[in-house]
Amino acid sequence: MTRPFLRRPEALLGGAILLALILIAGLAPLIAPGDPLAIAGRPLIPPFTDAGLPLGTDRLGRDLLAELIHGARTSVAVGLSAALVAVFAGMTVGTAAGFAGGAIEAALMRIVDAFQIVPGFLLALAFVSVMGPSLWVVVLAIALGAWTGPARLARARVLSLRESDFVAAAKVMGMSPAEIAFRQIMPLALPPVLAVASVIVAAAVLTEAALSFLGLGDPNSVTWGAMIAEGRNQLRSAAYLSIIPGIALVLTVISTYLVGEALTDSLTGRDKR
Amino acid sequence: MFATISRRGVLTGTAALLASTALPRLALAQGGGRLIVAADSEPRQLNPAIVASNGVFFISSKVIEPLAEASYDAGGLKPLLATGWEGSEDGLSITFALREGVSWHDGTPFTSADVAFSAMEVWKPLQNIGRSLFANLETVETPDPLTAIFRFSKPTPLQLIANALPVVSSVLPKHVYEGSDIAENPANRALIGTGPFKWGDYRPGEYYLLTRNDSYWGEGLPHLDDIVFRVLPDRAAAASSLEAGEVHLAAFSSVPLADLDRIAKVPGLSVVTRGYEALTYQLTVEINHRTGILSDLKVRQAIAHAIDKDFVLDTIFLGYAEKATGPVPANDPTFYTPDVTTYPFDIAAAKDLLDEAGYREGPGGTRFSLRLLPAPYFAETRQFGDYLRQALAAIGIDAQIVPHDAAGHIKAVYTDHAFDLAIAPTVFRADPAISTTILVRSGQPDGVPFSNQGGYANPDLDALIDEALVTLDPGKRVALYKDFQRMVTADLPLINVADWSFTSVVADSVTGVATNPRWVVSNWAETGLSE
Amino acid sequence: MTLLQARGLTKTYPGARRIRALDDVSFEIAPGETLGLIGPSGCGKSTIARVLTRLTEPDAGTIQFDGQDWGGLKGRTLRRARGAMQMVFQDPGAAFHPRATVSGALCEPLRLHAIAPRSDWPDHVERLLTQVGLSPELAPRPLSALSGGQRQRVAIARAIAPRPKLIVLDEAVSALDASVRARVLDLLAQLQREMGLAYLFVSHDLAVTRALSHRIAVMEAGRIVETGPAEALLAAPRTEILRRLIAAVPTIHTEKVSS
Amino acid sequence: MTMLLGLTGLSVRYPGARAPALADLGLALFEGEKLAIIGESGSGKSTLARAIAGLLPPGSRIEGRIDWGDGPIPRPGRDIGYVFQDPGGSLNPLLSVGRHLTEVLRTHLPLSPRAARARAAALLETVQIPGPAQALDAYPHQFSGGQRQRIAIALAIAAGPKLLIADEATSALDVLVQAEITALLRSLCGAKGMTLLFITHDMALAGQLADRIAVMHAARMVEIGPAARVLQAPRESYTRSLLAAHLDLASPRLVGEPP
Amino acid sequence: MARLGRVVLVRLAGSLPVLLIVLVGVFVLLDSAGGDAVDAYLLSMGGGDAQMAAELRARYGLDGSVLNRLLFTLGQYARGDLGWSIALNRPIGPVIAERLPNTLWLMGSATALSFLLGSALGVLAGRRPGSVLDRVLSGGSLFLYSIPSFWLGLVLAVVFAVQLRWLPVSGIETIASGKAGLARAADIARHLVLPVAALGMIYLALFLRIMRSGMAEAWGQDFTLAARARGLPDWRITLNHAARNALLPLVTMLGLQSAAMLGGSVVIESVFAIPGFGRLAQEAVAGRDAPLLLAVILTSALMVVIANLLVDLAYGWLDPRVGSGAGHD
Repeated sequence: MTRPFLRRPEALLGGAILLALILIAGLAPLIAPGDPLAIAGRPLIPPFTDAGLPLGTDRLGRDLLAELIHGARTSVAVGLSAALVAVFAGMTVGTAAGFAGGAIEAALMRIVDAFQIVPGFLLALAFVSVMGPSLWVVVLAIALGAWTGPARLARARVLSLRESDFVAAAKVMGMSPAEIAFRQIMPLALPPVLAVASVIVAAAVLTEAALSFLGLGDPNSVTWGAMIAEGRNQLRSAAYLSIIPGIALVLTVISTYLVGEALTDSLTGRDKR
Repeated sequence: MFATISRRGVLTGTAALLASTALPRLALAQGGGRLIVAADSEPRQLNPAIVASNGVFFISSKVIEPLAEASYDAGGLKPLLATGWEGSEDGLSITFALREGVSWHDGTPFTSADVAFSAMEVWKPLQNIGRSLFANLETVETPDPLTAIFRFSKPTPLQLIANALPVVSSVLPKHVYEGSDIAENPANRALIGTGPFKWGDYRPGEYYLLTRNDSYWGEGLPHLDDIVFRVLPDRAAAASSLEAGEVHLAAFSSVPLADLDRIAKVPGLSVVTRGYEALTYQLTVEINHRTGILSDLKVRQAIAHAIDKDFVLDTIFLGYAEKATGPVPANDPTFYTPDVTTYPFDIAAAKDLLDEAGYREGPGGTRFSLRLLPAPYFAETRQFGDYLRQALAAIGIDAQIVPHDAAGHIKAVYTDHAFDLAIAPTVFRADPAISTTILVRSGQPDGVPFSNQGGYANPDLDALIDEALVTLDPGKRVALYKDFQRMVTADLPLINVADWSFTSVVADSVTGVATNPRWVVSNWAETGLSE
Repeated sequence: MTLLQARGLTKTYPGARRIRALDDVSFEIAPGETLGLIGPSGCGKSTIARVLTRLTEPDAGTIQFDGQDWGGLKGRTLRRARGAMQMVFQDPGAAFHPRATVSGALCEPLRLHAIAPRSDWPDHVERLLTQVGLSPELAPRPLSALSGGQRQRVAIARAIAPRPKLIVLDEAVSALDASVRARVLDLLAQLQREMGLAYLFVSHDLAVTRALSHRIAVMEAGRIVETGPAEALLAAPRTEILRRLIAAVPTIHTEKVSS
Repeated sequence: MTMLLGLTGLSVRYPGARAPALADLGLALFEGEKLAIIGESGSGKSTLARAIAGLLPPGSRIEGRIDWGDGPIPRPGRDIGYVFQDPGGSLNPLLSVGRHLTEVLRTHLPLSPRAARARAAALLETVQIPGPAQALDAYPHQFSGGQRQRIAIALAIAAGPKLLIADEATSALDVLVQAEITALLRSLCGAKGMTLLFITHDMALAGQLADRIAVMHAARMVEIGPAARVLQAPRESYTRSLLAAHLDLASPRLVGEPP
Repeated sequence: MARLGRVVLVRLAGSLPVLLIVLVGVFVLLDSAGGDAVDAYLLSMGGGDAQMAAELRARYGLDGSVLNRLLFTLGQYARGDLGWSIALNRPIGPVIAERLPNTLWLMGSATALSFLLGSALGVLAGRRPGSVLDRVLSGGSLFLYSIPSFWLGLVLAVVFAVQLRWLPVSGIETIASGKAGLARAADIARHLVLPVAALGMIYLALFLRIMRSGMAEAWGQDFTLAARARGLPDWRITLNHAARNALLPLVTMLGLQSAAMLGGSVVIESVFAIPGFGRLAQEAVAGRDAPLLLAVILTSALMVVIANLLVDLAYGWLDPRVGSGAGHD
């Protein structure tokens, strides 16, 4: 599995960026100690003009580099948490529906349908407005629109695996349904869902940015989306304010997609073999 | 150096204003034309007699006129539908002489009956500000079609009523509203007034169209053919539209401050700061006195000392604001006094005060935590929230911003009192009795936005407020309100940080700009387009 | 004496066409006997295999097996009893968990039916592999690394591990190459002799079925249309379908060449 | 007899594969003959067929020579017809049978749409599809497996190729259908004088259909000769082992009397 | 045609329970909100007193229990009445009717653009997987796919509307222009160029990638090999066989993405000041206007249901294996 994955140059590139990003996110308090929202200098210092503040400062004189580094932390955290919540919820509901069948399955799938036909962003917008834009609410709001994919995927996978010979063999052997479900099927239903998870991570990062753009981000933490949203008012006088976090955002999303794609290929490839 | 740049921004703005106000006198012949204005919101209710707010006035003031408008001239008032007003000695009645030859947009003549109807059926029972201001109004007598006599049950200062006229006295046509459910009358959505412009069209989410009233009472007025208010909720979009020449005017700071320097340099556009003097907003820190810690004056003083007002002015307002000394803004010609307790930026003093109050630094340098709720509906209040969080951190107070959207914020602060500090844009409306004393007077029922919901109760201050309310002599009244400012700054029921003037960005082709202290919410009869 | 007795098995699959897969099917299998079940595709023979192994529930009918009401067993009781009836599937690639190793696959029945204490499992695995003609060295290998024939031998080893009385072989040799198939058939016959196993041999290949079966049942459209001892049945087919099946078997017109 | 095709030292290696799929293969194919290539899975028989038809995946390394007799290098579709194992998979599920046929016909023959349609219906009749005119407007999924394979054969012979390659064309079919398709192939070749290259793993089937039989094992051709000779007097031990593994109704049974 | 109508009706009826789940969910969500429509209204008035707030709550029926309000709303819907918007002070039906076309134009054009261009470029990229063209197109689409749409919208507006002044900055048409007929259509089209580009780019990239991978999959299938064996020309195999089959997952994706697209238009409408559904939803949320938000979300959901229905019909038309079942037997 590792070889075809590492052999793809674009996967390597994406992996490198993503690794660097996770490293930066993890080490943020060491690289840029202190509160990133603290005022560090004069407002609106352009980038590359002050050695102490390499990327300059924003509207309130906050260190853009520190914000960027801590923003990586939030973006990664929001992306991963939202994906985690969505995958976990989706797996649970999808697997339950797939196993239970009958009325339970029908009821669960109607709920999935309900979430699927409501535009996720609209739902997130309403949810965050109503619950107040804390980071966890944002994570939940994004997951709310993203869990149906994993749910459907998990259910479809469970349904097809349920009919496969090795499950029949396990039954004939006298294995209990619970063991079949969790030891035999779950591990195999996971990879395609995990492959989708990378797309959810990328989408979550973008959704968070869009929510912040509409003023629905958590004001207590730095996020790239909020930085872009703040910077957009100075788009023409201090474009760097939104371009720099924008580049960080695009790089993150691209690398996530690249890694996800490679992961999907190798995960599904292995299943075929 | 930075400060100088932004000050220069103000200066260029004023220069441009002088140039533009000079124009109408030179160019005698007005070319008519369509003025396109950016509007950042669509008020749910457009009737200014019911909802006396700037968002409503911005559009409706061109159609429905008040008895008088604010003025830069001495006396501060310019007659509109009323040509004169006089109070009785005992303060129990005020007599208005009304303008002759005015008719409603549907052709019906305007009479004192309309004024009486508006006062008794609309301002007193329905209007957000009138409900308290006219609480003592008993009857309005109409001895002839051009005279209206307001009779009060308690002495009422003429100064207060006069100051309030531009805000509270929008007159509605009696024949349209009489006998109907006034709050739901269709004319609230298709206004009928006496103003220079008639209601044209409204496409929700797109625009309001007002067209010229050819039979306006002002001779040769208005200059414009029509006005389009284009709905542009996104501030960046408003700036782009100005630059692209799609819009002539963006008022109420709808162009982001940070973009003003650049916009000011765009040929054909000017930044104007005048025209808002009678509707000054104040950046105010509201304090929940129910919170044990904040009921301690020393803590409040420490917070006041922790705020670097210069930084706030320079960085958040980019120079487009003044330091606030107290609850009355410095640009008010009548009531303002600088002779109040001030709290210079002094972190050491702030820390000492907190130590004295018994709140010592704990591990990590934190003394205690507070919930901070910045009002979400202005960029400046949000940014000040970000700043205040940092400023408080510097003296060991850990302030956590609790985010809400507008409705959530109103409920959290004014109904649930679920805050420790809140940041509000309060409005000073030419007289402290209109919307300022309510911010500190005790006994406000829960759920009233922009009133004292911090649980502050000071019998001395209450007594002073009550006395001023029935003091008829203007000199004495002013003196009482100066005491009011001193008491408020000494005891800090709330902290006034900045007097915040709005900016307009105007195309140079627009004439008759900022001709009075409430220009953006006045009738624009004298506004025109050159070329 | 019968090991298994099926009576009146009926099964209709739901759906638009409502195909009657089984239509009042009854048959018996004696201990140590192979019953061959033959018929064209879609005749319902695989449904019988799945109904017997309780993978599919019939709409009607009873199954007596090993002296109990096999069709009425449920839950834990059924799972305990399952050791007595095992199954081998057609596709040796699909019948194992994709990540299983040989020893892992063989330990499952040992664990599930408490055949031996955990410490003895390696010995059992070794013996099972030897029994089906595989080298014990294969034990740690993943099944995906084995050839189709080897995998099918592991499947047989897994089936005999809980010491069953009946093994249902559902097209168990159809996917194998001819030479491999011959050896697996030999193995099956040998195991039957050694262990006294009964087989239900489901196949579409008459030649193969004939080679392994004592008796043969012919199916068509959900019914058993003809049953009898293998040689006698083929010598005197009574139904058209059996005649056509016999005619369709290609024959090399030559004497057998021994190797 | 004229030689249609000569292969000399043909080796094929798939991209990324370590072992060659075809090693040093020599073969002569004569016009009008029916040659069966037999071998077990992985022996290289399908690679040989695809190499001849020019259907190897891009990136395959090919060595050796493929010599065609006189005339231009034959084009797939026009000069070589190819029938695949899976009758479902080789048809585009989204196109009607008529579209499939007219597409091939008009690619290779100068026909008007109307003439192509008429020819298509005639082809369906040739392969014994009932109601050929209506069948033109039907889609692949509406036919049974056997009928689909007939349609695939019709497509392969549409342009009147000299060589028809049937690559395990009957393996995926039901036993009863298998015989019908074999018969169809035999009669088509007879009627149109086509050369047939018949790839199979079934010795008996090869013997019934082919004039000559080539036996492949592990990427090499181990034996080639007239069908009767290869089946009756195989020279190679591998061929003998294949024959030994073959089962038919005359093979010795593996079980005795019922217990 | 009558059969088609029945299919549509059955599908819509089938989605009723799902719509009911949506309705109840939104109701419960809004009920747990801090602040109600009256709070939002008082804010817009710049204050008011407690009695006024109570009067307003009574007037708009906000003082009842959740269940009562839910039942009342259901009753309204059953009568085909969408209710009264508190925030806009107007009946909701006409509001929806005003805003819906703008969003439909935006979404429809963006969908059409991204679908047509995306699938065409996807065929080009998927024709020779691994080729230079494929790498350029795949890489470019990945880049587009990763750009936040609002950011793209802002940049497009600055470049093409403000700097070059080729196109209008915002809005759906020239305000109060009095244009009609073709002139108005052209005006609307000009206004839609930038928002459609900003919204469509992402989906163009998405569709390109799906088409490309669908092509790659098709090349691995027997029927493309069989088509080669039949000697069909390259372009024919590409278009008629590979692309035709690769289109199926794309069409499926079109249905799945319709909800996401509607969500995406919220942000784009905000950037380009287009009075559409997204803006209406924002206004409804800000004004705590439960009836309006409910109507917006239900209408959106209904639109998604209809979009999926259309997609399914298209799928049935493209893939003879689905649906009809009629034909040769």
